[in-house]
Amino acid sequence: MGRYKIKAFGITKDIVGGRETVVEVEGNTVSELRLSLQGKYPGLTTLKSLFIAVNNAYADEQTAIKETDEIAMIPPVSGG
Amino acid sequence: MGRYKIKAFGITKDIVGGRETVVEVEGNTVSELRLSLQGKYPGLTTLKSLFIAVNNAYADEQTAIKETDEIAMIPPVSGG
Amino acid sequence: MIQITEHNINIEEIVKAASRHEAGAVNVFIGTVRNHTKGRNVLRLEYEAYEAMAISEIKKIVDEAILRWSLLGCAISHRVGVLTPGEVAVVVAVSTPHRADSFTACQFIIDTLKQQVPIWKKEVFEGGEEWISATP
Amino acid sequence: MIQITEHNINIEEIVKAASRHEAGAVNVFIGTVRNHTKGRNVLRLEYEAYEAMAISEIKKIVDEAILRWSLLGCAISHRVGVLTPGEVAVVVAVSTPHRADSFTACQFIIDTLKQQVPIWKKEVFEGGEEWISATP
Repeated sequence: MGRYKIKAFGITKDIVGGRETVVEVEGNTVSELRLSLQGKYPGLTTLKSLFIAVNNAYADEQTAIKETDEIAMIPPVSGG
Repeated sequence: MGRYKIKAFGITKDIVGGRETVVEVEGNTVSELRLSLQGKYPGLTTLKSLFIAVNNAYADEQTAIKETDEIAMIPPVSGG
Repeated sequence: MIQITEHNINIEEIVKAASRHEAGAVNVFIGTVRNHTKGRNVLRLEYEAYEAMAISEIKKIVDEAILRWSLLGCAISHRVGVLTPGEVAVVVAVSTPHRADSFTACQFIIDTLKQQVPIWKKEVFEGGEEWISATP
Repeated sequence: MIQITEHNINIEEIVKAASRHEAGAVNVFIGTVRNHTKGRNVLRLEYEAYEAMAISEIKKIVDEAILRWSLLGCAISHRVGVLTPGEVAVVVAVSTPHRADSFTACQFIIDTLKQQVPIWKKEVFEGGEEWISATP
């Protein structure tokens, strides 16, 4: 159980209404974080994909997170 | 039978000793012109290839030439 | 040289940064803002990057390209902020000893950048706006 | 725009000449003078062109590229005269709506240019000189 500050970019910024949001998570994995985010912001489930980055790198579902990590939502990228 | 002025580029300029040469040709085809050139300048036979251009386009061996045509020797190209 | 910038990209500067005297070939890809997509008139694009991660992801792509091809130099610049049609959004330049590798490596980098690097664009067209590729 | 020139090639100018507002992609190939080839130290290259025919042959290549890919713009500049290592010998820039075509078309043009266009280079290296590709 923890309180995580999550950065938002692109369409996720519009969905959460700002550059950052805070969620309470039951557990300490990316997978559990994702469930909390989707519970709080159902709009996130409409995206083509949603990756989570931990400390500036793509994380997989089993990655453990700490409250001090830099965590970000990565909706489908469209650079170039 | 005719007298043809031929432009020379790249290594052919060194072989004929100038930017232009004049050859007498028995006949009026590129093929016969080539024989005359190679007779006068045996060094031309050592090239990897030697195309003849007539009026700014590659000509084939059967192409008929006139003394008023712009004719050039095209040794292997190496632009770029 | 890897750069995320709010300013106009100077193509000549990126090419210079990628060039090497031992290299005979430089390939450059320039992505520009089109004035229409899917039949819509594009007014502007708004680019946003997760900058620290974007630079780190681009570095990974470049490292892979160095391993796979004989990359001698590489420079990449990506714009963020508001861009209008005709403006340069991204420049990728690579130099290699021989030219075929320069094409292959440059195409690999831009293709992979578009798939992996956390940069987003919102298209603002006549009558609406859309985060590109975000929803099915 | 097709150009044979004795002056430095301005890459930005060639890119501009090839760019179109309907195009999203520009690919640019830049051939530069290497400081060594086959283990020899290159002092300079001397380029010579049969200019009228070179321009006409480049036009044929561009026309074929326009037919085969969705080429929107194309600009080509080739240097002649004396060039030293690091200098730009040739620039080919093409613009297309989508990026894969820009790579394919640009590579086709430079590959075909090197095979067909009457331009020659003499390499002057430490201890000698050679017309490149002239003899077996």
